[in-house]
Amino acid sequence: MIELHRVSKVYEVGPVKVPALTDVSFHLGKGEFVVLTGPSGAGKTSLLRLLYREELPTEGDIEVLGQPVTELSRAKVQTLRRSIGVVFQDAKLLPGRTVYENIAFVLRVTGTARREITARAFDALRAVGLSSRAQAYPAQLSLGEAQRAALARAIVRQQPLLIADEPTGNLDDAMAAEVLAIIKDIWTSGTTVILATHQARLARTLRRRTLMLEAGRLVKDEG
Amino acid sequence: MIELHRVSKVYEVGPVKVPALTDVSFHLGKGEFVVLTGPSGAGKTSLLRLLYREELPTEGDIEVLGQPVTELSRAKVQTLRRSIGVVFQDAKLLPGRTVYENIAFVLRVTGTARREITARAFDALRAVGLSSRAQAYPAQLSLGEAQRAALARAIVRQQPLLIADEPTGNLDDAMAAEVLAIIKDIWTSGTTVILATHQARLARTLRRRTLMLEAGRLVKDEG
Amino acid sequence: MLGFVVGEALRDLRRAGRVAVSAVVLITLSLVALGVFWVLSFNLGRAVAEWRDRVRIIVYLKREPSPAEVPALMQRVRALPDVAGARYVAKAEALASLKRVLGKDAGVADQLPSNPLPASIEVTPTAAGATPDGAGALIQRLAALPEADEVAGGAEWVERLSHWQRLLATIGLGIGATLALAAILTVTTSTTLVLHARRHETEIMRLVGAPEAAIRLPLLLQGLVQGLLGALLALLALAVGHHLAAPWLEPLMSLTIGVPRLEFLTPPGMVTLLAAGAGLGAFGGWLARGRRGLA
Amino acid sequence: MLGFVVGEALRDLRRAGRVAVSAVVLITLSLVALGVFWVLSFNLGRAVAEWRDRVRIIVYLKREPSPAEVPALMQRVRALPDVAGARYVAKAEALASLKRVLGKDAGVADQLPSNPLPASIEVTPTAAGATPDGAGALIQRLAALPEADEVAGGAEWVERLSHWQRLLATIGLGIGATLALAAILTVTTSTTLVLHARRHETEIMRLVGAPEAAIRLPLLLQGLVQGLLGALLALLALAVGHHLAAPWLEPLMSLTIGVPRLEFLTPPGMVTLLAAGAGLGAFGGWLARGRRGLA
Ligand SMILES: Nc1ncnc2c1ncn2[C@@H]1O[C@H](COP(=O)(O)OP(=O)(O)OP(=O)(O)O)[C@@H](O)[C@H]1O
Ligand SMILES: Nc1ncnc2c1ncn2[C@@H]1O[C@H](COP(=O)(O)OP(=O)(O)OP(=O)(O)O)[C@@H](O)[C@H]1O
Ligand SMILES: [Mg+2]
Ligand SMILES: [Mg+2]
Repeated sequence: MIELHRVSKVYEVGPVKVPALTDVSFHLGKGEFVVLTGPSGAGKTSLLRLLYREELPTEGDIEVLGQPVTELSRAKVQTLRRSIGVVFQDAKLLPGRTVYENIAFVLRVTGTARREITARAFDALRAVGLSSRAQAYPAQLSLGEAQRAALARAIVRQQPLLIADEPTGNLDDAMAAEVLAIIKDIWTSGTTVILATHQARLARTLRRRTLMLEAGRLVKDEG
Repeated sequence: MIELHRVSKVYEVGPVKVPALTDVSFHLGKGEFVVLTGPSGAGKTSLLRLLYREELPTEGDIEVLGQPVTELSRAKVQTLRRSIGVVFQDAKLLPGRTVYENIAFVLRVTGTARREITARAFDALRAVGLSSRAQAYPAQLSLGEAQRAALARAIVRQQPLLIADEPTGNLDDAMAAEVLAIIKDIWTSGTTVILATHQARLARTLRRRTLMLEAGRLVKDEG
Repeated sequence: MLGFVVGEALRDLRRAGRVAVSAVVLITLSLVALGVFWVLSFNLGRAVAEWRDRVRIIVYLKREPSPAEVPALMQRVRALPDVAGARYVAKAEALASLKRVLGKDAGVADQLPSNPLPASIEVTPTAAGATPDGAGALIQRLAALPEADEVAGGAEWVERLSHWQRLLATIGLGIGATLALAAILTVTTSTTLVLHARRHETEIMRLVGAPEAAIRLPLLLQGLVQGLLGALLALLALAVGHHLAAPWLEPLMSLTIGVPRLEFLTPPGMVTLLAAGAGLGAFGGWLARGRRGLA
Repeated sequence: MLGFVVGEALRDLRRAGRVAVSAVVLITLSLVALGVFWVLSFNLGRAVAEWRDRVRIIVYLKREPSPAEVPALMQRVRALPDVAGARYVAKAEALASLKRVLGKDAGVADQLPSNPLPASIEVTPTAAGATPDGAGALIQRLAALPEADEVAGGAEWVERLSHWQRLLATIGLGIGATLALAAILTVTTSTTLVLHARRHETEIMRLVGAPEAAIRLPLLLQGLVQGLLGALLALLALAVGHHLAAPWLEPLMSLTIGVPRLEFLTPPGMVTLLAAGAGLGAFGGWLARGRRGLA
């Protein structure tokens, strides 16, 4: 499903080199649920970005859903991304579209029938408790609401892989529990899940396989 | 210091009215440290926005630092804002400027001497543990780093009032503790602090006066 | 997919608001400027063509031929290359036209004891014969006629005409090129800027797996619609301007360049203008595909 | 504060990259187009002035005055309003110039038994006397002279000249206005778009308490610098263009409109162009203050 082999990522900020990931290798099977944890700046987001090829690794090989992501053509990258649901840490909602349109958009680009789109979009919105805010624009949402809208968009296509970057970062405990329940449901239905969080406590309560990053190195892989 | 009298805020999203705050009143004395808490979407950010007049209340009166914020002229609003340090929930760093320039900017607009600017900006960066990333642009930061940069910018002018909206939302526990320690230091030196968080646990551990919002109403004011 | 693309393009147009309006207005202005220039040079071209039609080369004859000799002579002249037509002018006719030219001083002619003017042939050259080179060759051929005494007129006038044409063509080319460049740059700059404003958006679209066509085609269609709209408005403005300016300009034109009507663009010209607008807009929209934004 | 504003403006310029370059190029192109038009109309104006200098009104006299009478007559004519100069043309001189005009047909004149041409006075009107109205009045005054038989020439020529001027002025005004409008719209659109792209930024600046001046003055200064730069480039392009085109155009010009040199902008004209650029840019920058963005 996911295979990283000696992956490193070094960002260049002017003349300064910022090593975000160093020599990371792991394998993730189909249907697994893995938690990626580590302190702020450890490289969690950087690692996830490599999986859907927002960034290319400086070194190493990556395979996602059977595809060598570093070698894909631009069109193939877009196809790969359509089989991955991503909850971005900063939500990344399209600013000029309402919450509903944001979710409908990802269905429209895959050619889903119009009638089906409405039904599925509202199902997803109801799941995250946002159906009353469907017509609001992203700027009109609280941060927690934006994050839930991003989750709704990530799950509406029911892809084989779900990547969630701090999906509960801006949520209170009760709502965080609800969101985690949704993600677990999706996992139960067969989706492979990789969830990043800086909350060590959360990682523990999930009681799943945990990858721990520290300053870009994989220091723990257990559970 | 801060006085709210029967304040309500209703957003209009097209034809839909979204009541974010309903009939909120409270008083905050000079040198207090108050925690604003409540679930996602309760109205915490909306309340803070009223204090530095990013938004006007639909009803009610607000006084901040002895000024009636709803009646200020545009120029007076800018002056008021210069005496308030704000950590925005979404950081709001200037995207075209490095971390250092972001912090220097708020000193330059108040006419601080060039030499002093460098010294104070780096002091603030060191305090939040970001001096090594001074030359990075906001897009090159992890979300936790961006939040710490925003904190550095909010404290560098040493204003009489500090407003912090979820300053630890994107930080792991160890770093969150550090950040809280910084804020406490600033409070000890005489700054009035108002800190919003959705983490009930965090609110409890601070053991300070706590205002709790629920669906826009002030349901608890204790401690 | 078509429904999706059209839907997205329409929604973008609606949302773009002032930017879209500005882009349309800029395209309109550019095309109006180009159109004004086009109409003017089209009408000047007509004037030049008319002037060229009026070019005559005069062959003065050594002696007045007898009426019986004239047809054969004229036939030989008309058979020469580059001769479009020829008219025989007898001595008496020459004197009559001299009187007309003298006008006020016509009395002079009446006092002449005999007619001093020679007979001549007025040759109308073809278009090729009215160019400086063609006229030179034609004059040599005419001068070689055994009946010809001297060949005059035409040459300098043709040369002068060709100078005018070159002057107009040079200036026109300069202004036209500058305007076209400005139009293209304007459209590409505004679309680049629009794109920049929404780079964030196209980036997100790519991240959620939208195919390139779903991102680019709506932009292209949007640009095309804007360009077409701009061209339509430009055409309208030109038509209205022509309608208003014609009664004003036509008397001036007939007095100066000798052309009595200010013609509007021909239908193929209008189609070209519309196509230019659509092309410009689509080009801008294609540029706005947003792979690389601004620094 | 000044240091801050200048610093911010420079940093914005550096950062704006392609957008700034585009804005400068657009201003340059607009001003080049305006400048080309300006240079052309300036030179045409010179041609018109020269033609006007050549306008003559001829007063035909009833009888040839005796040489003793001529000075007094000329003095009276010269004393009339709107008369810049006057030249007496005796009967003999008139015949000589008729021969020159007839050229090939000069033999006609030699065969005349007596000189049928009248003596005349060639009047050069002042500038005021060369306008259609002025010429009309002057002709009436000249016709009122007891010695005058008939007054001719001048009137139609002057009328014709004024038609030419009106034609040029009308077309020029139209093209000039379109270009100026396009330039202003281009600059304001691009600054609006730039502003839109950075609305997010100015909003944050306001939220951290930056005074309006700290936000707006750098934008204004930046626009001014861009405009000035654009104008300088335009001036340079015009100068180079003039240098290259002059040897090409001047022979054509002297053959067509009778002006042998293509003059460049005068120093005050250059200053005006620079000021126009700076003004355009500053106007754009001022617009970009960013209170209200785009829809
Ligand atoms: N585009 C970039 N350019 C340069 N450096 C970057 C870039 N993105 C991230 N970094 C740096 O790489 C390191 C890892 O960042 P990353 O975002 O992966 O951290 P993270 O574990 O997700 O942190 P957080 O919990 O705060 O989100 C950080 O030091 C960050 O500053
Ligand atoms: N600009 C806006 N326009 C319309 N509705 C808004 C706007 N801003 C906030 N809201 C709505 O007002 C309510 C309160 O939002 P607010 O951002 O104050 O919540 P919050 O307590 O800060 O939540 P979070 O913990 O998620 O940040 C929410 O329902 C939100 O959708
Ligand atoms: Mg992260
Ligand atoms: Mg909030």
